[in-house]
Amino acid sequence: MSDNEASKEPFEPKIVAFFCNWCTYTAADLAGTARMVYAPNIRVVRIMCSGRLDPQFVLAAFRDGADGVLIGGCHPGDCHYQEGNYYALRRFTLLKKLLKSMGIEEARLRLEWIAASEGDKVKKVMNDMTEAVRELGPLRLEPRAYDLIQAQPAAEIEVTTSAQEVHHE
Amino acid sequence: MSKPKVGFYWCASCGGCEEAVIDLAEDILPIVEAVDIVFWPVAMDFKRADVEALSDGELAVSFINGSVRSSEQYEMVGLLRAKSQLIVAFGSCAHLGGIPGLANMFDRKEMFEEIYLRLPSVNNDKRVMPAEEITVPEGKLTLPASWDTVKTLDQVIEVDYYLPGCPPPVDLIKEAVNAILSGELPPKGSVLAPDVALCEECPRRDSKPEELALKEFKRPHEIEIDPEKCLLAQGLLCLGPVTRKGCGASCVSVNMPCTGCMGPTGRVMDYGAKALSAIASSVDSKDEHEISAILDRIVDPVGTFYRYSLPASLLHRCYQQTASEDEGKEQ
Amino acid sequence: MKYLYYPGCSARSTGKPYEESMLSVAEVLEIPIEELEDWNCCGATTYMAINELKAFALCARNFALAERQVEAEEEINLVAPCAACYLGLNKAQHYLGEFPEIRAKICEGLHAAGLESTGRVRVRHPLDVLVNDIGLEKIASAVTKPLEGFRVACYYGCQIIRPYAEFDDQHRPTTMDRLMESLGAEVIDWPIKTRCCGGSLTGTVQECGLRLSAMLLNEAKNRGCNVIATACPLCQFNLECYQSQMKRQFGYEFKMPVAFFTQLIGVAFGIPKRKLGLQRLFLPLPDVSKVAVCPLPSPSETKASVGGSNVPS
Amino acid sequence: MSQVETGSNGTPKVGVYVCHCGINISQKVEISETVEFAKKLPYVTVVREYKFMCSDPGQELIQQDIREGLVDRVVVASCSPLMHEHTFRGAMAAGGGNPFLFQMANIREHVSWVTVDKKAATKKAKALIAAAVERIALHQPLERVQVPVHPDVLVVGGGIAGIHAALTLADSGKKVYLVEREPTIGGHMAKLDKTFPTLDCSACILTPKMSAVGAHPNITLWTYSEVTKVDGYVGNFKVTVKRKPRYVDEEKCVGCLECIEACIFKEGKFRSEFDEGLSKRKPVYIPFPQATPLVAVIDPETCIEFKTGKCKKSCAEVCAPEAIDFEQTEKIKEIEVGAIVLATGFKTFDAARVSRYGYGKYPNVYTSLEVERLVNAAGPTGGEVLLDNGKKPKTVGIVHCVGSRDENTNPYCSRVCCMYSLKLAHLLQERTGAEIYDFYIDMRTPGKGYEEFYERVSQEKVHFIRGRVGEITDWAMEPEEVGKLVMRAEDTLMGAVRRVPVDMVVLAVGLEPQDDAEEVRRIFNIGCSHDGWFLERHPKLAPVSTFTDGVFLAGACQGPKDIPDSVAQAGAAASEAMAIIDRGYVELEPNTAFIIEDLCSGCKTCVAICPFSATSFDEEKKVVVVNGALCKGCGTCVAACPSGALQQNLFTDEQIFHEIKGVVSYV
Repeated sequence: MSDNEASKEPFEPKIVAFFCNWCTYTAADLAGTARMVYAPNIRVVRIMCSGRLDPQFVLAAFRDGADGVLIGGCHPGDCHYQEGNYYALRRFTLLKKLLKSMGIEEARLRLEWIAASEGDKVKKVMNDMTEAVRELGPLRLEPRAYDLIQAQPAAEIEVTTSAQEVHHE
Repeated sequence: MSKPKVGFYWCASCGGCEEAVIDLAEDILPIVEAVDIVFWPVAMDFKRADVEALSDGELAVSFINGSVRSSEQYEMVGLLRAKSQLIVAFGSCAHLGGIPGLANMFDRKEMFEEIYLRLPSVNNDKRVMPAEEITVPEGKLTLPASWDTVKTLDQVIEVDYYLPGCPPPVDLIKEAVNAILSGELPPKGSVLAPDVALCEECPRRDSKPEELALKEFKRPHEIEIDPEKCLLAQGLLCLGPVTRKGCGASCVSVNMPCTGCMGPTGRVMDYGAKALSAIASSVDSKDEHEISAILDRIVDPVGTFYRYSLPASLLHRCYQQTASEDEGKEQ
Repeated sequence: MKYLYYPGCSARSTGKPYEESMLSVAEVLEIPIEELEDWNCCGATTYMAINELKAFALCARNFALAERQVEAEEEINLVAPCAACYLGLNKAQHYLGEFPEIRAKICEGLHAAGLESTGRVRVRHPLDVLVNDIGLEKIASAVTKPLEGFRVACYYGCQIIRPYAEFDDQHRPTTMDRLMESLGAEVIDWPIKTRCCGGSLTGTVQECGLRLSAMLLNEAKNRGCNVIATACPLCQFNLECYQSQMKRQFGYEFKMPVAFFTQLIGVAFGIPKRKLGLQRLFLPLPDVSKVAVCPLPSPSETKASVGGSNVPS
Repeated sequence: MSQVETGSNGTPKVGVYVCHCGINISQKVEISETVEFAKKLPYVTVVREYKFMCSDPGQELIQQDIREGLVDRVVVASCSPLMHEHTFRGAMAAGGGNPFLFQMANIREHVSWVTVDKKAATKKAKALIAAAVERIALHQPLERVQVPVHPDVLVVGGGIAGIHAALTLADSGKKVYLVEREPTIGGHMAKLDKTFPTLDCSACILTPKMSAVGAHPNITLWTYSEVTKVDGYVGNFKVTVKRKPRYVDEEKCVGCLECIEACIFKEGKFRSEFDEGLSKRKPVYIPFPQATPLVAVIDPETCIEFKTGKCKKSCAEVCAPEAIDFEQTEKIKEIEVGAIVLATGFKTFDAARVSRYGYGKYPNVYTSLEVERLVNAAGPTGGEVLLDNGKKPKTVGIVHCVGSRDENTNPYCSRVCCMYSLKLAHLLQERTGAEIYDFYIDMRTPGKGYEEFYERVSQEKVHFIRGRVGEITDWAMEPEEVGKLVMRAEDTLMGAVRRVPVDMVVLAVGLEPQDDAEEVRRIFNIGCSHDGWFLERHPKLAPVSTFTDGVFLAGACQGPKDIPDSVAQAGAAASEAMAIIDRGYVELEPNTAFIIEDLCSGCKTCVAICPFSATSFDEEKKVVVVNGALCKGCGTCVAACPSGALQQNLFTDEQIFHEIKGVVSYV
């Protein structure tokens, strides 16, 4: 359903952002107050600290249809809760390695330190990330070709490959 | 009054779960006494037609082990679902996808080529590949079709209960069977094991420090393991804190770190992500590059954190996005 | 680490002794340096003033050549002794880094010529390389004839530290001062060491250019200097070659030798004169063996002159 | 897990209220389309739109729906929760609902103000509303916890701001700890000669306040001491103070100065910190005669006894009360306070960083603070302004904005330099009769009586030149410049470059954050602005509060300030602190972590993570317990908990999973 729509309209990435309450969310508010226009593709989920970010949230966002995930926290040393952002960095680092092995492009997950006063950085990061994900295209988590067989009754499965024909390469 | 009828079946699995039933030893006798096993291909000569001949819901319970990855398995579990009142996903593979689930790092084509053409021990000059149908002078022969993606049992049929473990611990099996026989069952969808992580029953628990401050991850063969001390504290990647208890900490008791076969506890949605979060939280560094270097010691994050649960993970499988990009270019 | 040498046009003409002395000094200090192959004009000040983009393209071609020549290293040190080349190349590299639109345009041009500039090149001045990479300690240990009796005014000129203060204070640089001291020379306090020498005005509005040069020479002389060290071929030319003209115009007789700082290093190292191009200087270096060393005049005793009003126009 | 846990009220009833915010939202977001969308979301029973939801009638809409039983959970789609979450929670409570069954969708700051395309804005607004509705069904009623407050207050820094805050608090009956790093209180103000614009003597107005601090029964004064650690939270801070050894017993010393007289150094030999290095002190010294406390201090860095152990210790011999104690050691004090006032002040800009002004090179180039000491009758020269040749200056140049309003150093205006430059111009002219040249960029004199003072000084022998000084040099171009310092500047009113030869230069150095501001910030867990000044909670409406409840700012640690402003802010900080103490309790946000004990395996992963020690391992129960009063609600432990046994109120895993689902899967 939504796929059909998507194929008609140009691809607009959906990106979920997890912003910490004290720095990055405030910076996003500041960007708003200052009427800085940026790409409408990023939707913010507020958490109190980037340290609250459970890697499960990132995967859930991808599963639910996000094409990218952005994490925003206070600059190192500036965490409102002292060290939460370092925990975010550690988890992010390992999650990034995991996602790479899972075949998900690096640009789809991004961590940025944005201080409460950096409204301009919010704008820049929002625009940059939207462009980067747009370039990659949609994240396709749909079933593979041979998984579709599952949906059909066994009798209707059309099988044409024969042993002789599989001499590729 | 006739005894309740029971079925056993295996899908993509190693057979260890079947062994676990045998491991009940003499305790199997009262069970056999109490039930009527009407389908158990690994032990007795039953055919699919025997199951088809049963009426719907005639089986009190079917224990199915193994993950689902072929058309035959799909049809069989569908059939058993129709004939059974209860379905128990038996063991890690049926529960979470298990070791065979790691095949989700690839798709079917890659896997066939690896197995039938590239493996060093394979001698296949004619490059014969498995096919679903082949014509021979005598007529047509068919094989079940393999899927690209390995599924957990509950991704293809409705499952009533789960018995976790690779294989499920004997005590849990007994408790589960007794519960079924007595009808004292927890809510549908439950995992038939305690909902607490392994540390709780770990003999090394008291030696686990409050701060791990991991600077380096070690592998079991690299160090002389202290048999008393918490394995994480020794730098070994033990997944006990993330994994459901119920196995009696059998691996940890013999100096091997927990690899997570019992799966996550009830409130965890994605085992690997949670494990990753807990482990990364214990890394002792604030420097981006150092953190990366320390975590680089985990050479295979997917194999480490999703050893038994890749198909059950939120992402289910590996996605090679490059392939879809190519398609895009062709258009 | 290898250094690439970008001569620019003046090192092959009026600034020949700069090149000769720099390479000789590099040899003594065993600095691995090789010339950039097929280099082209840096665009100089004039081109930069007329069409910046084209001037950047000229510079960028040099960067691309450097990247082709030194593939192995992450950062390539391109040594540009001429102050104008140094500034021009530096400016180009800054603009290419800062403005993606400029970078894109230039890269497009380079691609057409099968070249690529990724920003690996760092433009360096020999003064920076000698003091900050090689170190004063090593230089001092190579001194065989300390520059005793040399009262040096270190002249930085306008281009090597402004606007890109890459290696020294923009307003009161000390790199050359420290270098000269390490050679055993006496360095005079000369507050106008970054003032304009007249630059190309000397060739266009000569009177104006000459006056600027004369101010520098006068203050140096008043403060007891007996040789000026420069780091720029045009400064050297302006300060040295017009002294007789200044005498005619303003009535001052300076007879002030003006040498490249690399020549003075060479002298302290005991390198033969011809290898330093000393024979090309119009005014010979002071023969310190014959000069009695007397105390320096203090600035308050010096006479002020060549100011605005009392210079005959 | 993803099931909605219904309370006793049964199925949730969600009300969605979409705000137009005048036209702030409605000009970009199609309100009617959004309302239709919201009606179809799960559990939504009421959807309303209104021009200003935050207004009284807007809030009344919510209250009425709650009272009538139409809704029990509320989503307001309007501005940022940082703006009005408090308002709407209040409205919920007033309507009889639980204030935490509330969620905001930020469709103004995050949507209408940052999006051009109406369609895109509407789509994004829908997504944010869906997210809020998805999570609100899982909200649980919560209560704020009240914690009693410790009645004492800590004031850090003993400059005029700290002194005034301490006295205000102490006079109101609060017990105050005043901690100062230097051997005496007084700060920068003690160094000044006169104060602008009234020209009253700085010492005359400051020293009575200093002695009042020393004598006040409610003030515990700890000089030569530093705060090293702060634990706890508003109302209940635990503070560790390091008292450095001064090698003189404070209780015994009577301030008779005999020890200083008797020191084996006959003359002062070491840089006097108080006199900005313009005079020398001995290893044993009292910074200045009015120091509070009037107690000597021995500097181990310069004392012969500490260097060699072979001094004859004549200081100890002459000390009748036997106050000198070479064995004294550092003492650690732990105190409990309910509120903290930070008044750690500023440092002056290092003039040597602007090399072209020749500070450190030319002896007659001074900083303004040095000149304060020179013109001070109690200063090193007894108020005589003399050059290094012993003569009085005939001409003096003053350079404004040294280290201020300059992108190479500090971009901000230091606010006090124009006024103190005018004051110094007046004083120098008065003391020496010299001609003054005052180089300014803009003359900034906004303050009571300030412009009048400017007017007054401009009638004196002071030449104002509008232009930034380019350089100061001893290069003489004209005969009259010989032997002088030449100031070159473009006179922007005249439109020409001028060279002004002078005998003496005063650099009006700006104000900078203290060198250890970053460290102090960390200890007190507050924020810094880009420039390094401590960050107030809100620049207009909460100018003395910080992001850490119970920690307040006074004086120039928050930004450059003159004395009247510092004192005013110190008073404000003191009364904010008093408000907390007098109320007697604090209410904590309920977004704290909690543990589901049955699920906890006791793996302790969370214990070391908490910087506030809120999580601890209960050895008896063998599970982790959370101290809700210590928890600040960051949720870092929750993300680390491998079993999902730790959760955070208002941010449970389920709530966030639902919010994610809502934000991406609808539109």
